[in-house]
Amino acid sequence: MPSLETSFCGLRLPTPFVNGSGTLDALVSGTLGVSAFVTKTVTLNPREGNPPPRIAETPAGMVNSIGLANPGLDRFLEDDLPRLAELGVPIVASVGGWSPGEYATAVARIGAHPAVVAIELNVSCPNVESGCISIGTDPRETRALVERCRRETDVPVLAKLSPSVTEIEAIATAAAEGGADGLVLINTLRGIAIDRATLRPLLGGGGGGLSGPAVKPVALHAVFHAYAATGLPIVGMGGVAGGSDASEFLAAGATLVGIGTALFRDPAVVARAALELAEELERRGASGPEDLVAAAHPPTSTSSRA
Amino acid sequence: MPSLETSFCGLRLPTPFVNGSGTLDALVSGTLGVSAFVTKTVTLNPREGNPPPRIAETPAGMVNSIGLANPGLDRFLEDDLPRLAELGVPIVASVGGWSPGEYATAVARIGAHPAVVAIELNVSCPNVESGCISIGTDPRETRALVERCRRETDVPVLAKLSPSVTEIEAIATAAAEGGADGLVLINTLRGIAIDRATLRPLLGGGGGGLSGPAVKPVALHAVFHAYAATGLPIVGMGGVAGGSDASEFLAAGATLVGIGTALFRDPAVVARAALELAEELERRGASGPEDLVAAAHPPTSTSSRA
Amino acid sequence: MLPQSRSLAVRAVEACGAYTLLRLRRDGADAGVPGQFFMLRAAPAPADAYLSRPISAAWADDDELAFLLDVRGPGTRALTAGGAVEVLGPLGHGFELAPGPALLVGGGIGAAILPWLVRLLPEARVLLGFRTDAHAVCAALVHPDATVVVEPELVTEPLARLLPGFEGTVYACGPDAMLGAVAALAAEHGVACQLAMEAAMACGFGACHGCAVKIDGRWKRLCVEGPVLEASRAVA
Amino acid sequence: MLPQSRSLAVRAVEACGAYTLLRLRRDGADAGVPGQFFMLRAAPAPADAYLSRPISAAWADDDELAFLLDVRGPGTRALTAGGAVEVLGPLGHGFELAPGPALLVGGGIGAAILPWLVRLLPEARVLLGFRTDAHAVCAALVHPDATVVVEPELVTEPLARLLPGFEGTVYACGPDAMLGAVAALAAEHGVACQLAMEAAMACGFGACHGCAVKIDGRWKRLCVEGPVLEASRAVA
Ligand SMILES: Cc1cc2nc3c(=O)[nH]c(=O)nc-3n(C[C@H](O)[C@H](O)[C@H](O)COP(=O)(O)OP(=O)(O)OC[C@H]3O[C@@H](n4cnc5c(N)ncnc54)[C@H](O)[C@@H]3O)c2cc1C
Ligand SMILES: Cc1cc2nc3c(=O)[nH]c(=O)nc-3n(C[C@H](O)[C@H](O)[C@H](O)COP(=O)(O)OP(=O)(O)OC[C@H]3O[C@@H](n4cnc5c(N)ncnc54)[C@H](O)[C@@H]3O)c2cc1C
Ligand SMILES: Cc1cc2nc3c(=O)[nH]c(=O)nc-3n(C[C@H](O)[C@H](O)[C@H](O)COP(=O)(O)O)c2cc1C
Ligand SMILES: Cc1cc2nc3c(=O)[nH]c(=O)nc-3n(C[C@H](O)[C@H](O)[C@H](O)COP(=O)(O)O)c2cc1C
Ligand code: FES
Ligand code: FES
Repeated sequence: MPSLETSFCGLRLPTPFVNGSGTLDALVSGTLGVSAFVTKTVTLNPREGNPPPRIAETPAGMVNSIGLANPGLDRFLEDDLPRLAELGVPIVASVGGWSPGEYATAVARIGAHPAVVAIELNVSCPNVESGCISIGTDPRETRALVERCRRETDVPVLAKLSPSVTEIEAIATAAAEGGADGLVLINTLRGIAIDRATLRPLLGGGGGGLSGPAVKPVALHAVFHAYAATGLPIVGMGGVAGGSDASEFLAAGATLVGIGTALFRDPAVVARAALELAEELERRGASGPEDLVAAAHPPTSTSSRA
Repeated sequence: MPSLETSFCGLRLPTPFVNGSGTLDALVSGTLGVSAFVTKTVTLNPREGNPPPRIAETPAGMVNSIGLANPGLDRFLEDDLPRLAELGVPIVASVGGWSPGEYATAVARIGAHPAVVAIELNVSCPNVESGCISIGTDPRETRALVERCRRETDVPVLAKLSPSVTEIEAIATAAAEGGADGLVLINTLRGIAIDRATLRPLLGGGGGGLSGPAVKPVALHAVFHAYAATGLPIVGMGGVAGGSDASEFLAAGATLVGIGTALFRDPAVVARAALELAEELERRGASGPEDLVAAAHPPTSTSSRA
Repeated sequence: MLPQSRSLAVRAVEACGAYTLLRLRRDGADAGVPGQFFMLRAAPAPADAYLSRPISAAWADDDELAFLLDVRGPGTRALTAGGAVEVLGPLGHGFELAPGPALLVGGGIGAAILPWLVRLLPEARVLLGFRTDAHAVCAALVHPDATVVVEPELVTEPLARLLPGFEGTVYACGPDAMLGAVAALAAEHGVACQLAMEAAMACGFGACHGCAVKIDGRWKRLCVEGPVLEASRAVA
Repeated sequence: MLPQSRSLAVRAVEACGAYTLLRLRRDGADAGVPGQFFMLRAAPAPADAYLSRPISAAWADDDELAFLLDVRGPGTRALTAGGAVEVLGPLGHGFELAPGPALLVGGGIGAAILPWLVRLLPEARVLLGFRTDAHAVCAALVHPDATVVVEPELVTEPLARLLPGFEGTVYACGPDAMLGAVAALAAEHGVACQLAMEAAMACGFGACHGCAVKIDGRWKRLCVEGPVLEASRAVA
């Protein structure tokens, strides 16, 4: 069977599969087979998150309004990160904030930890009133934020983008201009659920974010166009639930593939998807996942990749 | 059982259920129970549409790349409209174009026909390279287009909006400022499908639009916020497949409810949804669908509605 | 105008070589004519197939409606699970039976459409081509005396031998490439030819414009114009 | 750290008054302890329920794992269709059996968790409250001598009569309002109390942060901290 080894931003990983930020707590369940563990988004101050209900099932997916529940930067660095470092997989830390200064502080302090191999800037969380999401909908703010954070650390800096924008190309390009080493997309789509009994908004946080297989066509669209616009290495996600989803994301331009919601219903999904991808590579006579990257793009548009 | 009669922009309709533009050909299959028939988008010149494949199934939905196949304005007026007028339901004509002038011509000529009770401006089709969709992503262009078309006819003018924008409120507000009598949302989400065999884009048109139950949370979000921003009467759609979906859209702020993709798999869906809605109204002791409109909004934010 | 959708019970699901025979209790349902099709969907609905699937009836008895399936993906797989089947149809235009001799040509799962046609044209010559012997097993359902070829031999080879001097109608169903070759041969010999074509379909009744095929030189809806077409309309 | 998901065959699906008893072939699966829970999902997956559902085991025998279901929506409905069931668990923290007398209190489908606990605490007094007689039918599964009340009487009424002078532990499961009342009564009488709580859950293993409940005065994950909690932690 072909190896699934993959290079991404200078890292060598045994498979292209990672988790989506906020969809796996490796300290509770173990790493479930991901090749690098992506933390839930960490903010400067601790956050309890939004009041329940926080989740609602939707056709082939779910909407969530967690509200970035996290222990805050200090406790993350003191308690969580040292324990995560012992799990034996590289750590990608996701950070969020309400001002460029908050991001920069988190990037500098987390990026200094030896277990952290990359930092993901979450500029796309739909479940907090301001901050993250508003930055990620504005090319100028996105560029400035990435620029500032890029200076704070030596590890690769990735920008995690929202699909709920008019032109993903513009935001992706801005992140690239700001010096992003890679992109992560997609975060959840803005969506809501209505309580059928009361006819009021169902989620405690009001709005929410849609994820799961339902969003896959939107995610592939975003990856395809962000890749075409920037040529940056991409962590593609949004509805991945098996090996053939993964090859579609690779073909659209992703180098790594993230799994989120599908983990909730099947914690064995990462291992299964890896096996299925390996089998598919073998069928295709491919030597590794990288053979599939950007296969859906016309040969001429393939930009140089790191 | 309570009556489902509903007022919308001065029309009285027997039920709130209409079809989505481009998802029913009443001349082939009959009206399948809709209270008003919405035509496929008509453009100035005839269009064959995009090369196949034009559709791909996705989790709880589909992506399509039809490319506005239609007979063009002249043949629509000569052949289709007279036959549609004989079906005994009011006609809502959807029009699209590549310039405000093209829209204006179509609005003037179609709006003059006595069977046409409203005109829908499709500024949100993802399956043509320019025109429609680019107008509907820019508040200024949207306002100007609606203003111009509003002057061309006496029948209500509705703006059909895309959810694939950063801020639906801004586009909805622009349409309202331009004089739109109502809004229709959502059109399909931008999405693509990858051919698992060739790893190339599957649809003949390249990109596509996602519809079906998968998009319901995004559609409810768009309706909710467009209503909060404008208070205009809304035709809500996106994933409706039954009576309880309909009440969710009413609660989010819609007055009429459109059904598209669900018709493809079940042509009896409109009749069933109407029955289910009537039963639900009875359970709630409601006197009609209008009792549910905007139920999800805080009482204070309810703007005046036409 | 549109037939009502019906939920029909399953009488049997039987392997037929590489294909699967799905036999439904007809229960008075309208069966139409050979070449028309039905939109089928398993009930309860499977999680991995949202839309119905267009399938032609293999035959209709008084009490049975039978379909021969090439199980390729989630929609056809769910149809063979043994639950009830939602059936919408008959839809589209079937074969128009012409007087005179008939030559029936089937390629692969295209043979599925022929058993019923054979009952109406018992004198017809039948030529069938398959990819493998396992696929060819279904030939027995079509006609005991069918000429059956298996790749690398193509069904157009026996057809080419029969056409010279043939005065009648060719009725063909199979993959696009085969239909193109059949139509070319028929045209070459001045023989009338009807093709039962395929396209991806979301609705089957003209609503989605998804089933575009070049007909009369333009993209048109196969479910409205076909699926059976005069060969001259399909190959411009 | 996480147990492996297993596909278990269905032995029987039986009506039990207004509830449904789902009996799976245990097949060596780890059953955990009473109060722990499992994420269950029908196989093949239904079209209208994407996520698994958290359900506590009603009991575990050598060869059986049983669940008592209140069929409310598509997820539980699909579990009763008779196909296989994907089972992930045991998850979370169950009851901690304390020495001394035990009082078991169940409200509605909260009774589902008690049959197994009764086996480990055969001397326990059992109080059950239900909405209707049809719901109360399941009391027989819990304990032959259970005190059963039906609305308008509430289960807290017999509980209030028993608590004065009771020196032992109350184990309770039921709707939030009932648990709040039970906890208040227990606190009033200085009696130890464990509550098995519910919340909407997407994963059941700490991944989604969806199951937030006020614990120790803050929103915490019920699947990680509970679902069984010391009453003092749950009501701040
Ligand atoms: C009028 C008509 C009559 C027909 N009659 C019959 C009949 O009698 N018997 C019969 O068996 N068939 C018949 N067909 C064909 C049948 O409709 C299709 O084979 C069927 O819809 C396939 O459904 P499925 O669920 O098996 O596979 P699908 O999932 O729909 O996939 C079909 C094929 O496309 C591929 N595919 C799907 N998605 C992708 C993707 N993203 N990338 C790459 N490939 C993809 C699959 O791998 C598979 O090979 C007929 C079609 C028409 C139009
Ligand atoms: C630890 C734990 C143990 C449990 N043990 C058991 C047990 O032993 N037995 C048992 O029966 N249950 C148990 N439950 C509860 C069970 O998990 C839920 O009842 C179940 O998930 C419901 O799934 P469903 O598919 O039936 O309904 P769902 O579709 O999930 O709906 C549940 C309820 O919410 C309503 N609902 C869903 N969506 C909406 C909406 N948009 N608007 C308004 N209302 C909505 C439905 O109408 C229904 O009443 C337990 C829960 C937990 C957390
Ligand atoms: C419950 C939940 C919590 C999430 N939390 C975060 C988060 O903290 N930070 C972040 O960047 N993305 C977060 N996401 C988004 C996921 O990482 C992922 O981008 C998205 O869910 C799409 O992938 P999927 O369809 O595989 O879930 C969250 C998603 C879910 C469902
Ligand atoms: C095959 C197809 C064709 C469509 N054609 C049009 C169109 O011509 N004009 C338009 O405004 N919307 C068009 N739409 C969008 C629908 O009217 C509707 O807005 C969308 O599909 C969401 O509703 P649904 O989820 O119920 O399908 C089309 C949708 C589909 C699926
Ligand atoms: S299948 Fe929908 S128009 Fe033909
Ligand atoms: S259910 Fe997902 S964290 Fe508890």
